[in-house]
Amino acid sequence: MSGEKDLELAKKKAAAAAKAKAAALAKMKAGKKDSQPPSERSTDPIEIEVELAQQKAEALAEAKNAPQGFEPEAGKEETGNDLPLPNPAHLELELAKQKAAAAARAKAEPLADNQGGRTASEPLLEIERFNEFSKPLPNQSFADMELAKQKASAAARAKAAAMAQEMAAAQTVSLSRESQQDTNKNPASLPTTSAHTEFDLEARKAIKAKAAELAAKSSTFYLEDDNTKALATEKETASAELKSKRAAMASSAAEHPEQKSEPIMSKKAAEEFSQLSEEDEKAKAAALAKQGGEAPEGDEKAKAIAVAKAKAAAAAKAKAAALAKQGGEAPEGDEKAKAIAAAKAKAAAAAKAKAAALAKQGGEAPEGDEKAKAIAAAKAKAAAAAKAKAAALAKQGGEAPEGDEKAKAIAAAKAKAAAAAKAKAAALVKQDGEAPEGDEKAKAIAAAKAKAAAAAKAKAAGAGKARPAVEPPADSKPSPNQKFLDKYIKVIEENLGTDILAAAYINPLSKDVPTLEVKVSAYYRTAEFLKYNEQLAFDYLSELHGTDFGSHFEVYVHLYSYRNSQSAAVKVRVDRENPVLPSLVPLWQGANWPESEAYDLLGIQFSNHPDLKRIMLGEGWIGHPLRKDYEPYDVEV
Amino acid sequence: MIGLAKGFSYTLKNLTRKKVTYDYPNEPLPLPDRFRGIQKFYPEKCIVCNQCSNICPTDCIQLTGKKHPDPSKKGKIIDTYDINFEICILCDLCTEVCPTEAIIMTNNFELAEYSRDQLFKDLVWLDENDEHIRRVNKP
Amino acid sequence: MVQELLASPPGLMNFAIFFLLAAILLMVILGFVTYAILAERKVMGFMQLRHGPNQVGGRWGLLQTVADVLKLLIKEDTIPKLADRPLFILAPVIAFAPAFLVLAVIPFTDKLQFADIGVGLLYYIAISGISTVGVVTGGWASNNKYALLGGMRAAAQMISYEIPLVMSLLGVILLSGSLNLNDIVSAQSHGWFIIKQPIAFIIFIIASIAELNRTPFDLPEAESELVAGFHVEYSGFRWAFFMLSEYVYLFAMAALTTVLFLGGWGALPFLGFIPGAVWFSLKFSLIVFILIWVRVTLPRLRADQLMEFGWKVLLPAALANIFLTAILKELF
Amino acid sequence: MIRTEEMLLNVGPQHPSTHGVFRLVVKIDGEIIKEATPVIGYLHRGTEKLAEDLQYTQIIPYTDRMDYLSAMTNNYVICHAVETMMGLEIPERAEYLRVLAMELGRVASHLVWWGTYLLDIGAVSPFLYAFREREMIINLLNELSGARLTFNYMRVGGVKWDAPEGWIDKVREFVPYMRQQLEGYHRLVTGNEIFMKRVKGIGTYTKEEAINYSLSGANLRCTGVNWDLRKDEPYSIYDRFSFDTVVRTGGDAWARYECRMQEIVESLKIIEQAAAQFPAEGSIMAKVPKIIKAPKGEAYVRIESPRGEIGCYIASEGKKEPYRLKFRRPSFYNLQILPKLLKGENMANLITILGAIDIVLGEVDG
Repeated sequence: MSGEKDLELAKKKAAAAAKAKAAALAKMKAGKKDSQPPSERSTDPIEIEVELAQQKAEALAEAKNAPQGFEPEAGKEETGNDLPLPNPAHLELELAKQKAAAAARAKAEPLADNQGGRTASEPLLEIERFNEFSKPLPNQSFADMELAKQKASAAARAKAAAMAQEMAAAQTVSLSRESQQDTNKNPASLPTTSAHTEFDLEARKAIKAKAAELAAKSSTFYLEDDNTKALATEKETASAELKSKRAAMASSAAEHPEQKSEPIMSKKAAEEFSQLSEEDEKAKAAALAKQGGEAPEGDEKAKAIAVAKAKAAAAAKAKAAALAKQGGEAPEGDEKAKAIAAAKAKAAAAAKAKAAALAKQGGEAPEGDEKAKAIAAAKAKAAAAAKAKAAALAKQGGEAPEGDEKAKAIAAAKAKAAAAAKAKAAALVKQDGEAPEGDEKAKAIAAAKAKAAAAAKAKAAGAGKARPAVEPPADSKPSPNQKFLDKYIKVIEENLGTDILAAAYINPLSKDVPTLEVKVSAYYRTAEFLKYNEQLAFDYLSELHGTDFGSHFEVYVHLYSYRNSQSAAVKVRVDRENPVLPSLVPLWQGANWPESEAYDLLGIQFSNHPDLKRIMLGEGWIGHPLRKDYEPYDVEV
Repeated sequence: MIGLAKGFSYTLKNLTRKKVTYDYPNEPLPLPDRFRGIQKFYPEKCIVCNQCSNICPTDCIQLTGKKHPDPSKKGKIIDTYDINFEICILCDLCTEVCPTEAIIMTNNFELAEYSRDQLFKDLVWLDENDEHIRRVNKP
Repeated sequence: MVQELLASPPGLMNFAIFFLLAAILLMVILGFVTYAILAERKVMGFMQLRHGPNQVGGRWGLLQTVADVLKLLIKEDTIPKLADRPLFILAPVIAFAPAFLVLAVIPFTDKLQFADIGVGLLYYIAISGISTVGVVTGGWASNNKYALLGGMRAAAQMISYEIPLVMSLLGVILLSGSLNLNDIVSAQSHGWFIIKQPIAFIIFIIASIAELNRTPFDLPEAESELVAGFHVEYSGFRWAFFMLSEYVYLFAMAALTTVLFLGGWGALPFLGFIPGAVWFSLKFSLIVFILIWVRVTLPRLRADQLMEFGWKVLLPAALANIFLTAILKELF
Repeated sequence: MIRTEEMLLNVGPQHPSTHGVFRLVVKIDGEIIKEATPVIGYLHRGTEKLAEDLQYTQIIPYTDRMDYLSAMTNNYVICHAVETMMGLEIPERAEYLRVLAMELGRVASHLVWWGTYLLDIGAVSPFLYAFREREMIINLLNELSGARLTFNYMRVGGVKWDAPEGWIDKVREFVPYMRQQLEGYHRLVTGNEIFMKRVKGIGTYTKEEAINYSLSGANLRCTGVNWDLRKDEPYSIYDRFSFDTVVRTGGDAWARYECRMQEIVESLKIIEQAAAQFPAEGSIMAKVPKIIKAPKGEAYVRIESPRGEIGCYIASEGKKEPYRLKFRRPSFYNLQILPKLLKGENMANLITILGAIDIVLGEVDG
């Protein structure tokens, strides 16, 4: 086909895309406007919603009027969407208006009682966000629209189950880039650009959700005795799961192409679905292994737990993929879309059932361990919250079509949430030895588990970043600074006692700087000692900053002594829930602003700091951005 | 007072020295070949590998490809390619990673527009922006 | 011709002529001011290795200042809500009027002089003091902390430099024996006072730069410290008034320096054939160039250093100069 | 006794001589400053948060925008950090190109400081002379890297572009020309009595205070501390060049002025030697994988930037994005001593002291 045709086509698409983008932006703005506290919006939220919907509907109707074939009418300035769309225009208009009204009602009702202010764990707000993203794509026929909606929520739930297991944040970044490409590869269609931006939004949400998930998961691994930690993590996991579910719903909704007649599309969607979940699984295993590495030094049980979790997640995912594939081959027929939808729902439900079964076996194994029960309880509560949300969603999506299809979906959602929770609890409690007896699928799960376990062990063996091995890796020649390090250790041990240093080693990566890892309790005394002792005389504070290592914060202080021109790094690990550290300002004035910055960006409290305030961000800023589970205040378009 | 006197003599001497300013709007600025200006895009060279949109630090490149129209050839051709010059920082990473040099930089930097929407440059505009093309594109 | 007019009976006609003459002088002065600003920007530019305005009105940017003045006319001159409105509106007038009043007395050439009054110099010194009141009112009325600081600095500086200004002139008055500017010019026919009174000349030049708020002493409107000093809240034509008053004052000060120290329209000994007006404008331009040159080169003094310099260096020097002149006058 | 009232004055964030969006809330009684509290964060762009999702090559354009007056040193500090972690060997020619680019950037940065410092003190024309020389340096760097300010020139393992032919000769010619111009600067400003009165004895602090407040660069060396990272912790190939650390003992704005003017002379020495020893050929990039992955672990490196000691801390998990990236920004640390210096000063000195510390807000806010 000649170049011009393509270009001309491209130009038309670009114009259409721009118009759709404008419509999507308007919808987005309406969406954003609704989430603002009601006081700011003068008119009633429903009116805005409906009026916007009308605008969108008219834009679409106008686009629909373009004739079916590729040759748009001469002279018709507004080049409509040249893709063959079988449905009459006015029906579309009707549907769009109706749907918008429904969505508005759904949005208005939760908004009414949620008086603005962004609280991450507020379930109603979540629903409102969910509605906004789950609105099926505008240009489908009536039946297809319902189906798409129902299909979207079901598939999302299945995917959510897979994603509910923790996901390494980094993996998801590459995942979102690749999934962005997948969308790029989809054949261009009218709503793609708007879906595309929506997908971008969802991809970013997915990353954040998964990051939150990561933080929550790793904190639950930190087997502390006190229950307060469990409760706190339970709250976190609940919000994390909600977020991840919301992200999953949106991404799968965007990922499902609008109603396309050719069967290849449905198979492709299925493949994408499984490919996506495979990636989730890979990401999850890697994260798990990293988690394993991060657990307190050398704790055998922690490694086991990491492994068990990988097993459970792998199982659920594998199941979903297999079933999705079967669903895909369902014989083509005129109601292909319905078949695909059914297949998807079935696959999701089956996957959930499987996970539930697996979890049930795990759960039954009674374990007397007090801690395990506490964690299980926490997990159950989180699952319950997730279940309630899922049920609400299902109810939302399901008003129009009656029949058992809907009921099954809701049941499936409930089961899924429960399964996820139980699976996690089981993994926490049980050693990985007990492979579930019975059918061939179980053996597959065991194999996957073994592979994950191996990876986890390998990862743990390597010098974990957060938990450095006690002795420096035995490289060929002892590093030149070894004698300085020994001197520091000797002098500190003599004067301050032996249980001060958690670890002391030469950091080969950073020009062999002697690094001392100090316990929180002895942090100030050691710093004071380093400064005023004549042998050490570290009078210059070069750098001080905090980092969020998932399970804990860490403050890194780089000191330098002008007298014996030697530098040393001091690191201290502070607990994540209430990070409080004595301030070093009385010793070095230079620590004043860096500590304020650490407080501002990470939320580390420095006691007796002259004036600890937010130095970088405005006073009214909510949250601490450099924390890994930070939810950006304004959703980036 | 001697210091002041020296200062006065310096400024007086400069009164007659040759001026160093460019007469910019009338004559174009002398720019080296490597100068990073606005990109030029060759739609026919692009293989829709998405390298540029992945490497872009500010995610300002949006591109969509489609299947090659005639079944004989495989691979994809570019469909829409827009760069959002509101946030493009002209860092030249996209031209660095492009395998087929489908996107290269020109030397013109004048990009003032009257409205922000015009800063979304699409495939056609980027194709027509072909003066002062950089001769050497890869190090 | 002005004398008969003054003697003739008062009448509408009389008034119209005076009004017309004054209007013509104002136009001439405004003409000078626009090209003084352009000259300053061009000379500063050339000293800083750049061209200065060369876009508006041909290669030399001749219409640049005219364009600026028109822009300022069209610009909206805002009055801050909490400003002291009457004072805010009055301040530029008080600052501009004395600068213009002072010109009536200066003898441009032997024939061209508006008012030949016996106490010309005293009149000049007295009227020029009023503009300080305008500056301070402007600083106070705009209800802005920077403007207030600028106004206070202006008050301190202008008043404390008025005294060395006047003291340095006593030497000249001693030598010429009269306050009338024409007499002073004629007294210089055989030896300019710059030669007889070098110290007085230097003190006068320094004090006049301080009076004009120009660079080494431009504290009241120090851009880097007080953003724009007393005229920070002014915009549009009111701001233009302050600028005009500064340059008209520059015109007046340069003219006075020419009259007092460089022999007014007196020619150099052997070049009598060149008319007085040319001589006057040449000397006048030389003084203006020196003032611009000083602005290009020197940094700014600090407020306390300024005071110290004014009271502890200039004033004693001026007094010593008077004393010295008195002794010399006695001996010769 | 007349009753005076103290006034709260906002110097900035939009102010002609705060070198960027820096705000100082000053409590003044007449012109005497009772107390000054700096407010920063107006230009905070969250580079460290962004870096969590960016690969190493994508972070380099962001470092250009931190200390935008000498972007080359910023590029170098992050590349040096990753190279130290990976233990990379950088080819000779790349090292020479890096040193030349950094030192030219240092001279350009000091020229901007000199011009704006004099502008703050009231002299109008030094700014123009300084920018005439800086324009020549910027053109040299433009030919080398393709941009005037945001170079994005260095990559982990080497540099992106090789020097165009004839470039090294232009650099060789530039050095004597610059030395000659420097004499003109000293004639115009350094001897000027008004300038010396404005600058001598202002904003003085002792060696112990400087060390205690973690000052670095000329602000530290002006109190007599002989500490220059290029000499005392040599990185890259700085140990091959003979130049000396500029140290003064006054500790006031004048000493800082002298330090920086002398540093320009030292940098010119380095440029001259580097241009002389410039290897005729050789590769400009070490063998580096396509996607750079810093090994698992953490590293903190620090180098000498025109404003002081710039450091870069990377904690990596072996992925292509850093887990945590933190820049030790010298202007951020140097500003901490300002409130202490300003007590009892007057408005004019406030501007002089602030100018002498030489801050760039892109770097303060990070």
